[in-house]
Amino acid sequence: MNELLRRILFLPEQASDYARQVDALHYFVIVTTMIGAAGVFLAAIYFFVRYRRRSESDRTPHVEPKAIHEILFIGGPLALFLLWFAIGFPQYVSLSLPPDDAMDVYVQGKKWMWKFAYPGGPNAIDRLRVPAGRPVRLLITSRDVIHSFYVPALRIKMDALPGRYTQTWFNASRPGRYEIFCAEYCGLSHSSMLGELVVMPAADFDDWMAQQRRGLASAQDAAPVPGEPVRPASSVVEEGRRVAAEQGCLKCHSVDGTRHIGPTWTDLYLRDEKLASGKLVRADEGYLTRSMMDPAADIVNGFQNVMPTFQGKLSPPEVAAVVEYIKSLKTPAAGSGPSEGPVYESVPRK
Amino acid sequence: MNPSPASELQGYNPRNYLNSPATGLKSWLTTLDHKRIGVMFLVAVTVAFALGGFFALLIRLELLTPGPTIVDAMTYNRLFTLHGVVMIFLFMIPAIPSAFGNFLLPIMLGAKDVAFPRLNLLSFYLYLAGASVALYGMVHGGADTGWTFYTPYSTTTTTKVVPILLGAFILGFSSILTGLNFIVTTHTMRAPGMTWNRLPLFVWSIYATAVIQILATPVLGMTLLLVAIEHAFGWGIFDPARGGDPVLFQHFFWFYSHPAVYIMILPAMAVMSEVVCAFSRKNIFGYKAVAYSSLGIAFVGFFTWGHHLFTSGQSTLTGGVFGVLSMFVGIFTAIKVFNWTATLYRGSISFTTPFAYFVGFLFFLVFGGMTGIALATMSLDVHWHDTYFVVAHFHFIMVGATLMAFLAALHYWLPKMTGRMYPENWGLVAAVMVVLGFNFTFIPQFLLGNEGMPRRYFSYPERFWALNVASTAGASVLAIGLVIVLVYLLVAIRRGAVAGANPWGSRGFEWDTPSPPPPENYETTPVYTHGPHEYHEDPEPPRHAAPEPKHV
Amino acid sequence: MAGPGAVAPVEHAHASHVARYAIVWIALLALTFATWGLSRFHIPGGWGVAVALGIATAKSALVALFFMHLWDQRGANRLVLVTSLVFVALLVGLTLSDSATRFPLSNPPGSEGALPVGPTDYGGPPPVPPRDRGLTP
Amino acid sequence: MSETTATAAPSFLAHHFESLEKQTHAARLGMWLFLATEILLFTALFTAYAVYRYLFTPDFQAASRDLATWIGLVNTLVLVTSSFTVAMGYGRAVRGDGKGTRALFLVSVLLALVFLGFKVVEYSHHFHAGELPGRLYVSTRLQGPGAPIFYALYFLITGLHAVHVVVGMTILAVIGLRAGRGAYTREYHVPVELAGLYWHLVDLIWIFVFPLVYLI
Repeated sequence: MNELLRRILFLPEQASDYARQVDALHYFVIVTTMIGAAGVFLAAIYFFVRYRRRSESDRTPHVEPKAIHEILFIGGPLALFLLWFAIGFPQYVSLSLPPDDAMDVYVQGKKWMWKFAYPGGPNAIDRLRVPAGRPVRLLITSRDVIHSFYVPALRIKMDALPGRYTQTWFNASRPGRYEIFCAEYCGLSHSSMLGELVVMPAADFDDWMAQQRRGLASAQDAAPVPGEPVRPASSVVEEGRRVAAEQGCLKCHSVDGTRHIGPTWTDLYLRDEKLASGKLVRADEGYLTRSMMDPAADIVNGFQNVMPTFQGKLSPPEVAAVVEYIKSLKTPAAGSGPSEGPVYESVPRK
Repeated sequence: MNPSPASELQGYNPRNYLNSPATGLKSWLTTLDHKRIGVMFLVAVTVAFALGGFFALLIRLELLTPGPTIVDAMTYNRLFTLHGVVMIFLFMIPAIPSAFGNFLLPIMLGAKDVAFPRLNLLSFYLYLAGASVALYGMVHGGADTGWTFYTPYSTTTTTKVVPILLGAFILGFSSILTGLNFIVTTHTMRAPGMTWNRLPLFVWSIYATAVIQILATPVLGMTLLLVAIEHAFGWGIFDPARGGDPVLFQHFFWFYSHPAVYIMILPAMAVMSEVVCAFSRKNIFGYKAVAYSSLGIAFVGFFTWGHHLFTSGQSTLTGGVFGVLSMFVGIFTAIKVFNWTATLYRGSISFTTPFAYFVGFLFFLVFGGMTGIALATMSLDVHWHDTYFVVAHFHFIMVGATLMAFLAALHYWLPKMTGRMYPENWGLVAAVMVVLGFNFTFIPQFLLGNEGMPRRYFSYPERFWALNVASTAGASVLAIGLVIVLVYLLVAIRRGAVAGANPWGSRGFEWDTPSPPPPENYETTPVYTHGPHEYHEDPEPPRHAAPEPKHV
Repeated sequence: MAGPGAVAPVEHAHASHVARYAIVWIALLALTFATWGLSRFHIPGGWGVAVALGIATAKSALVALFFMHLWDQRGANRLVLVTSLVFVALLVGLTLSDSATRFPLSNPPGSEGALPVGPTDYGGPPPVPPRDRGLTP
Repeated sequence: MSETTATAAPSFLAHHFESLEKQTHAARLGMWLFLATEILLFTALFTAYAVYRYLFTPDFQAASRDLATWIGLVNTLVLVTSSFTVAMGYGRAVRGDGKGTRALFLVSVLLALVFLGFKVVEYSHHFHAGELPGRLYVSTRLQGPGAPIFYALYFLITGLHAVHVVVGMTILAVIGLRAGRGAYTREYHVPVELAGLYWHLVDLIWIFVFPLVYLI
């Protein structure tokens, strides 16, 4: 029954007990709505036919309601609606009361990516790994504008407010991969601000976590927590790559030459860029540094002014490292034509 | 003028507001006649509707495929913002009150004009000014914030958000002046015998709308101004980096914008209360229930704004208060739906175009209303919030219910406003297309929302594709239906058959005056002895027994 | 109505109005000094605010009732003012109640019960992992 | 009754009203509705003030103590007095004494100018001290995050109020001068009443601004 109704209503799979409870309320609401609406419409259709106009001179009686009619009109729906509320409210309250033994994960939304940080441990971009069968509390915040963390399969959603925290929690019941959406409009790539929730068997998760804690954090989607002692990077270029990944630069600037929200970094160094103002500028160290500090100053033609400033967010050595990293991204047969206009990322097609 | 009302009931009134006291553009632009102002509003909102509809079609075309289809993401973001701003501020809010309300309210009260004709004209020019400022913003880049202008996005975006905010601010004043005028008119301009319990239900609903316009719009005006100040000067009221609270903006915004939903739907209910009586030739079932439920909606509608903030970190306690209060606002709509349906009982139902729109309206209002209550059911809202389910829900109410009412009003009162009839067959064909096309557009969106597709998405995962195609297909049927309506109405205004004073046999009070009405509405001040839509007795002899008014 | 007999009551009403205006004015001045004086005592808790707003309400009631003649005019005008005040209370009350009862970390840093002011980059974990905060402030 | 008024003052009666009495009633009700919108316009600011004062109580108290309370006090007395003179002026108009109305209204306008003068003193002090809203705040006296917000709200509330004072005194001046020229009569003096209502509202709002901004 659950499965049938879920499919009829196009609901996504249910990844937690909470999702199943919400869906039960959903079915109840839909079924009662349909019954109520059918009652009204059948009565209306019967009246259409029975009391259709038969001649232009039809006479109609004066009909006044009795008090009981109006009381029924008010009482019936009110009772039903309050019943909906009475079921829905406790579910909503339970969402705001995470169990004491829940594992904390810090979630940070940022144009246009999700960053997940485990206390004292590793962090990851766009991929949230959690253990199955254990409660997880999310402390959600944002770096820039309001985002909203939404996992349809869990039926949970919570806004990410800049500069402050909101919380929600879930207990995913079985391993699997689920979509994470940003549900609050946040600008240009709002619809590409996607993430993935990976629910792992608890034992696998513990292994993964132990691995991360051991410092093998150079896994592809992970970067260390800021504020921790900086690990010696293998080289300045490697340090630049790490900073770029951590700061989300690579979210908009590709390193394989594909066109994206910002100009690609491949062969960017010493390329002649045509600016929106029509001027040509050579992408030397000065230009690259300036673009990080004051992105709005020199917009490359065909791109939008969407890059945040990194003034105060990057230390001078980090800036230098990123520049070195960009310089390293040179293909052997480097052309020097201006970069192409942007193509906005569509959702990856699996 | 011809003293015998019987002969006026035939044919076209030669001395009417369209040609007296003068014709020509200047006489229209400087008119103080509420009917002319109403007609000018009607033209303006129809143009706005066409513009908003054009944006809507572009949006649907873009969503035909995942990824970029016809525009890029930036253009798409601007399109849905402009669609929202134009449809809500330029069409939905003024559509029925400022156009039909202006035309009909004084006639239904037996008055010569609204209380403050100059303010009424000012309201129209403020509308034009606001629209111009907003259009300036649109032409010069537009805004990409969504019509909700959520901070801090709206205060940091580089697009031209300030002119659009100021445009909406000015439009707010237009709305306030109209509301103010209607309240004063209803209080002070009623003809002899027009007691509160004899007011046509149209007047009751428009009155309730005006109450909301007066009380809610100033808060929106201030809020938009604060956002504009924040965007231009960085004063930090809503800026989280300076200790400001972006959620406070949402409180302010929805304090207006939730009641604003009722500014949009109450006038639709106003129209439908008239249409259902006129086309079933029945008195309304439960006059007082329907009349007072309008005031109930206006009042309780102010207590529910927090249900837009269930996922924004609002406290559980406040959320619960808003959640339970939201359940009550649905009751008033339910009362109306039941009473309208019961009105059909033992009536004499004529299935003409306005009634066809009533049927569509009833369907959309029931499902739009019930899904609204479902959305206010807190845990369900957490899943549905900001998904296509919400989009489908409010389009069911706004387009479904309000647009149906707008079209019903156009058809029902066209003979009164122009003295001419529209072609009934075309009317029914278009009505069927509009209703079906609308369903095909938005029922898939309910399912998309269930499936989890967030709103304002430029691009989407492929599993949402099929439903999006269905929605776009439906939108095209809807658009064709609307174009048909526009074409035959334009033809009918010029060439339609002469309608006569009361082609429907309606006993609404506005049908007592000739079509089109004379500039002063009635030759003599009418005197009322009973309420509107009393069909159980034979039509009385003319009941304009009052002496000649003291001043002419 | 316009006869000579009608003048006297009008004159009389006017004289009493002047007296009434003067009394209200003196009361307003007195209340202004009162609220200023009381504010110098720094009444603890929320009571200082309550007293100040109470006096302000009394003053505005005087202005509305006598200077604005609501005392004499019944009906719709009074209803308009009262209705608008109901909605003032509604907006202030419910908005404030949300700020007062929401998850404390959802309030701006540096404010009551929320995080202390820190760097604007909240990438790392917050200083105090708030655990025991739920429904109540 | 209506017969008399209609013949006594036909030029005051618009064509679509039945009697002068109804017209007066309509004008008054319209004005009250307008005042209601004004109240709600300020309510948004007062709500923001309430919320931020709750959130940043110590900052707001400190910033409030920094203001020159005596200016607030004097301004309150000035505005209350001007309201009194306006009420008196209306009382003159009821008796058909247009010259008296003019004199009293002009006194009110002068008091309004005094009010604005003090505001200028106050504002220029804030400008020099760098106590300005939001990102313009450069004062070093108060460091908390609440201070710039306090000044943003301070300037918004008192600034919007000052705009109302300017509008109100313009209206008073125009109506007062018209009254002096005998434009109104004992039967028809609704514009005087409406101008007075507007001014009393300006006063009424200040009555709340004073304790909120200066005292608590």
